[in-house]
Amino acid sequence: MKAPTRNRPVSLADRQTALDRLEAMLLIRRFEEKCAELYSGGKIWGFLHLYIGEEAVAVGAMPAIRPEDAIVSTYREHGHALARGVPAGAIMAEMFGKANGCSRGRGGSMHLFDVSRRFYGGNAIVGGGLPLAVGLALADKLQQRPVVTVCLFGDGAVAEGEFHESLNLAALWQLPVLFLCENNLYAMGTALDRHQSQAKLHLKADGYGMEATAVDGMDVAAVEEEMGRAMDYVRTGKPLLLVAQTYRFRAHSMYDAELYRSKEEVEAWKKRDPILLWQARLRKLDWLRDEDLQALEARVAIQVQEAVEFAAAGAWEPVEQLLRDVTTPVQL
Amino acid sequence: MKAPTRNRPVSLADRQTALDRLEAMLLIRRFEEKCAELYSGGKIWGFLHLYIGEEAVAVGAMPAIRPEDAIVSTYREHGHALARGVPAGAIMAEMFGKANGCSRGRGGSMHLFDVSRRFYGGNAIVGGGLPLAVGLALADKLQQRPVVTVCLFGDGAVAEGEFHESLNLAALWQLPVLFLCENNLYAMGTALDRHQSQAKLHLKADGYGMEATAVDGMDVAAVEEEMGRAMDYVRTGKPLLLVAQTYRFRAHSMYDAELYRSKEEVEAWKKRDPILLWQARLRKLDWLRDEDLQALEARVAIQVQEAVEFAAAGAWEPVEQLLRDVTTPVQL
Amino acid sequence: MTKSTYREAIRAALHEALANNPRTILLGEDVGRYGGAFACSRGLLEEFGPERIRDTPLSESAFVGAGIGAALNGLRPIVEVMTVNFSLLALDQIVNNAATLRHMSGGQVSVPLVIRMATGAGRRLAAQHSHSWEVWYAHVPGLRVLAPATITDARYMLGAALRELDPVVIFEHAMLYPSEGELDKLPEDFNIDRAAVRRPGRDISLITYGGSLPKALAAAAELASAGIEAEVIDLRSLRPLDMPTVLASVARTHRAVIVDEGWRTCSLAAEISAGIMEGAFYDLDAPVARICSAEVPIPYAGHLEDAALPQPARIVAAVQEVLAHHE
Amino acid sequence: MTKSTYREAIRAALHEALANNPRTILLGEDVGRYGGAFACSRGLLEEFGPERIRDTPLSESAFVGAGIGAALNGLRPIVEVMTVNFSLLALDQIVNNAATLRHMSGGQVSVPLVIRMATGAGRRLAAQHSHSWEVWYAHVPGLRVLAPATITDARYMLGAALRELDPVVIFEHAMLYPSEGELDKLPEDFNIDRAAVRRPGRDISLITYGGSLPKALAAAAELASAGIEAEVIDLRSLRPLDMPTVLASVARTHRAVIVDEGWRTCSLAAEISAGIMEGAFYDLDAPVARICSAEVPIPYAGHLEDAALPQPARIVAAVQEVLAHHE
Ligand SMILES: Cc1ncc(C[n+]2csc(CCOP(=O)(O)OP(=O)(O)O)c2C)c(N)n1
Ligand SMILES: Cc1ncc(C[n+]2csc(CCOP(=O)(O)OP(=O)(O)O)c2C)c(N)n1
Ligand SMILES: [Mg+2]
Ligand SMILES: [Mg+2]
Repeated sequence: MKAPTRNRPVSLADRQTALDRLEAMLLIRRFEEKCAELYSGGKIWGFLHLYIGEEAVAVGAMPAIRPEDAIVSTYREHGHALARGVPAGAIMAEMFGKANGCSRGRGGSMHLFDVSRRFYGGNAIVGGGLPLAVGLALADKLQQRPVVTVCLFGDGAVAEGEFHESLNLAALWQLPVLFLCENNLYAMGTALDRHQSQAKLHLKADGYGMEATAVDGMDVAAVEEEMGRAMDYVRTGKPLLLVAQTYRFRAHSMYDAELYRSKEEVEAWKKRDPILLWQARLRKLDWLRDEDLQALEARVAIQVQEAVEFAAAGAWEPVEQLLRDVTTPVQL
Repeated sequence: MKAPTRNRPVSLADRQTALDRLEAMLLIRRFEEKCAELYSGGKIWGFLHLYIGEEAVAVGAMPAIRPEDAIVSTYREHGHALARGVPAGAIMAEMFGKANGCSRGRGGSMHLFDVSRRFYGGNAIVGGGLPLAVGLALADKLQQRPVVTVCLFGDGAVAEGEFHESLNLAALWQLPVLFLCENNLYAMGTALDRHQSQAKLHLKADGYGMEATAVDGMDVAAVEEEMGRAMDYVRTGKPLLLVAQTYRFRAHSMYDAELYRSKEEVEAWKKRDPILLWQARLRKLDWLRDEDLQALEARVAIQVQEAVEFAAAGAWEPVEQLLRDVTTPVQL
Repeated sequence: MTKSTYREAIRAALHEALANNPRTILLGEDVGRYGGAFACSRGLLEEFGPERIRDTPLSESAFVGAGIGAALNGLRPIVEVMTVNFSLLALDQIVNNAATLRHMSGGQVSVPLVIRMATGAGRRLAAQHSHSWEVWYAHVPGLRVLAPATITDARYMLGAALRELDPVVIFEHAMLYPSEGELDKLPEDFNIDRAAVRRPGRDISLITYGGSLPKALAAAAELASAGIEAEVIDLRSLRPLDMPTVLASVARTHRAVIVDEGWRTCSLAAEISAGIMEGAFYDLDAPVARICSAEVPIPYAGHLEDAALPQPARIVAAVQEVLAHHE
Repeated sequence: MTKSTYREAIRAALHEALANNPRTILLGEDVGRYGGAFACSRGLLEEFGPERIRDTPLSESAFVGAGIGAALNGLRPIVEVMTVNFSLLALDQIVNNAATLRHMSGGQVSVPLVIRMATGAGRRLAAQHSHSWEVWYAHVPGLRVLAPATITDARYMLGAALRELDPVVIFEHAMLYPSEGELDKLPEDFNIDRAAVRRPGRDISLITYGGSLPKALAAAAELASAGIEAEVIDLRSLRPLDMPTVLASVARTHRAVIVDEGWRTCSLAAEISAGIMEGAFYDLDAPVARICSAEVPIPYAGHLEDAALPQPARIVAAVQEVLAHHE
């Protein structure tokens, strides 16, 4: 990545921007903590993959993604959806399985969609979203739309054939896809170096003649900087692989004895909690005092509370509607 | 590849060895020319993918492959099978669909098997053989057999997800697989640079932390040298990617208008015909005179003729045997 | 009416689709420079250019998935999977994305994608290249599945598929490409929802589709010379199935034989038989029979391959057996 | 007899297999450190070591293919595909290599491979994670397909599968893992070729397998309290199918309902119905009925998912409807 570096990260351009990033990360954190609680309470079912610990990636990535850009995500996508601006209520309602959910209760936690925001969904087949992203970008390119498709996926997806086929296709056809790998060091219980012969994932791009870069995914400012550069590059009509180094603080999904990693390792990473790191940075600049944090937490708590209320108040889809949306109704 | 280079290629160690290579290449060439004739005559059916032009790869590769090593091949495998020592008669009979064919007439041209020679078949799904090769090597490794699996595939296969997944697995598990890519510049009618964003295929190995090397696949001596080094390396228990640059002189299969390449291109490559190159080299050394060549040609012609006779004399599998070999008969 | 081969009919349909809609693109292995493995797209690259006629690498999962993504985003792609055999590599994308995205998103998206593939055996290509996976695709909600068996259907089903809003899979039987026949103008009542009675008859219903239609018609002709009038039904659409047409025929004939090139167990023929069980049980004078492929990976040798596949003689024998049943 | 969960029974079977044969290895995603997505292999890594309990990358095609290659070459691998949903990515390897290599090579090789996968819906996992592809595997010559529905079958089918010389696919319904019951000693007549009568009855045959067995038994219990005696047949083997046992039951009861969690069209239930048509037509007093999943990608919301899947109440209603038919 050869674009010039500004002196000051954009996320620290002014206090308000910096606080916005904090609030965005806090919203994801508190929202998901509430989800975990509601899961235990039986309001949310199925798989629930929490993003806690990885918030700086979504929050740092989003500012460079324009409304007209497209996003393809995974089953660990609450944070992506919230950062993209999908209403928290619609997301929560989706997890409640209600008809006012962002996918009408058909998708659940793993399949949040909001096409009005070009958020093309959580995909629960690991690697399954990458070919879609290639196609979205191809369509934009052929229709001369100057937009980018951002494709999120985990380190585990890098092992799938779809990663390989999609990167080759995007590079061959010079499509504006940003492949954004969230490398949290584990694919479920399998550590990176036990599923990748080449654990430096950005090096994979060479095999496709593609540019690549890596970034500290626990540092929201660093992510935002690198994403800015990366998106500028992709907007010139070329794909790029960006690997964000991050860590998942919670279990893979809700049931997971976490036999595969030590408490110490998790605790060590928690010292690099992206929210705490960012708070510390803002405090140093004297942009964040206790009362500011309290105010932010209060605002976030209200958003989460409203989301739960929205979800609770939502209607159940009538069972008679079971077969709707299998095919598209003919428009007359 | 860091192994030392000997002064003189092994294939030129003595005249007999050099002539052996020539005979081996001639056998493949004449055998396949006969196949094409028999195809037109209605004796061979289905797909017939000729190896003509690529003989130096199989012939140069084979000396380093020991009888106890395993081979996994593609649908363009007559040359591989012949060089491995699968009897020409059994191969021809297979293409005739006879019960004395090397696969009892069940497989045809694309599925030559000879497990007694650890020749694990032609595979007609592009890329489909690579995972098999990984498994063969895994089993050898776990059973402490000091042998290598050689996996042949074309440049087209490099685009398939199976290539990526298999190279990662072989490198991750440190398995003795030699991935031998026959890069003939085309996947059917699609030229290399229109199917690969990174056309230097050996560079792909970096993404797996795997060693790689490339060789002129029209020069039988060069192939033999490089294969020797490569196999020595793989015998230490590590995979390697070897890309042999070659060219197919004939159509992809029997029906092919060859709209995708120019006659001039084909003619230019024919100047590098591996058999003619080798002959020229031997003539320079005064190891080959016209009468030597005639003698070799005569020997080869007899072998081909005997193969055809063996095939023609073979019996048809009785139709009542249609369902045999779907499952394994229980041994009592 | 003019003469056309099946192949030419497909090519004309592709040409029309590309000429009619600038958002239609064709992508797949060797559709461009090579002209298509079955020469169905010859000349299209020259006419419509490489942006719209896109050769792909050997990456079935990625290029089918890319077709899905493009369909989500304003294009009207036609993806050619060279043959059904390779479609297994793209099956996850077809099932879990193309057929499913609409429902999973609560109706926010449609996937207006057409996937064409050559199918079937009979060309001495052995086990890996002789599959008939129609039944698998016909199992999947969210997909529409078509099997043109005639020149006219080869010519017009593609256009109809492109008017659909959801993914359509079209199976072209590889043995049909060289077949020649009369090409009608677009019939006024052309409808991809309906099965067609290809030959009327009163004694028994022969139900089939795709590459087996000529075999069923050949059997019917032979039966006719023995005084047996078989009604031949061409399913045309494999999902949804037009069971009313099938059941109406059985209600007339009281007997049925299904001809299906797929392996017998868990075949499309099984579904038709079960559907007749459910919808015409009391009309039946004899159990419904199935003529399918033998349960063996298709062998290379010609005589064995022929023995493995449905053939007119086996159909004739099956009809005679069914007719021999007493009420 | 001792108590065991289905999960514990699978684990015991794996343990036994590994202990009995040093050439048996287990490979798949998260079978080692994680202990298996369903905890079926917990502790095995510690006991048998990382050479034999191999965690794989997310590379379904490659690690299933590697299992096939290893089976060709002296090992006796058990490959775990975490769930049936991901098996589409490995389907080419399973169909075109595992099931086909023996035939294509003219009988030179066998592929003694066992592939295990969790299957089915019911856990609120939505469309991509709720598939039932048993019917697709049951279509393929060269494969054997098993569906343990009881604790005893969970415990002993694996061992029997490992004595086979050809590839076996075992479907473990994910809803069954926590189920508990009596674990018998290996029954003397244990035979994976045979369907089992799980509850005898004279009025109607309820034919099912896998995760639907408990539902069929619940329906039968309810029917019994209304004086209707349903015979419940557990298919156990989905390929080959034990049609003689099915037909013998229908010959006694004269009526049948098939319960199958797959989508209805082109389902395994269709095959059973067609088989009854062919083998017991004259025994039937009413058409055979099918209770299958609704033709919709399985929705996330609990009430919709429940409505999409076969449930005891729907089975009871179907039985009553079939019984209401006059002869
Ligand atoms: C094709 C496929 N195989 C297996 C799974 C089961 N599975 C779900 S998530 C996961 C791990 C994925 O790891 P990674 O891509 O690193 O994402 P992360 O969960 O760490 O965010 C696995 C194995 C799946 N969903 N899809
Ligand atoms: C998975 C798959 N896709 C497509 C095909 C059809 N096909 C057969 S050979 C071939 C080209 C393969 O090219 P390459 O790997 O370079 O081998 P070559 O024929 O040049 O030896 C194609 C597209 C196939 N057999 N398998
Ligand atoms: Mg991860
Ligand atoms: Mg090639």
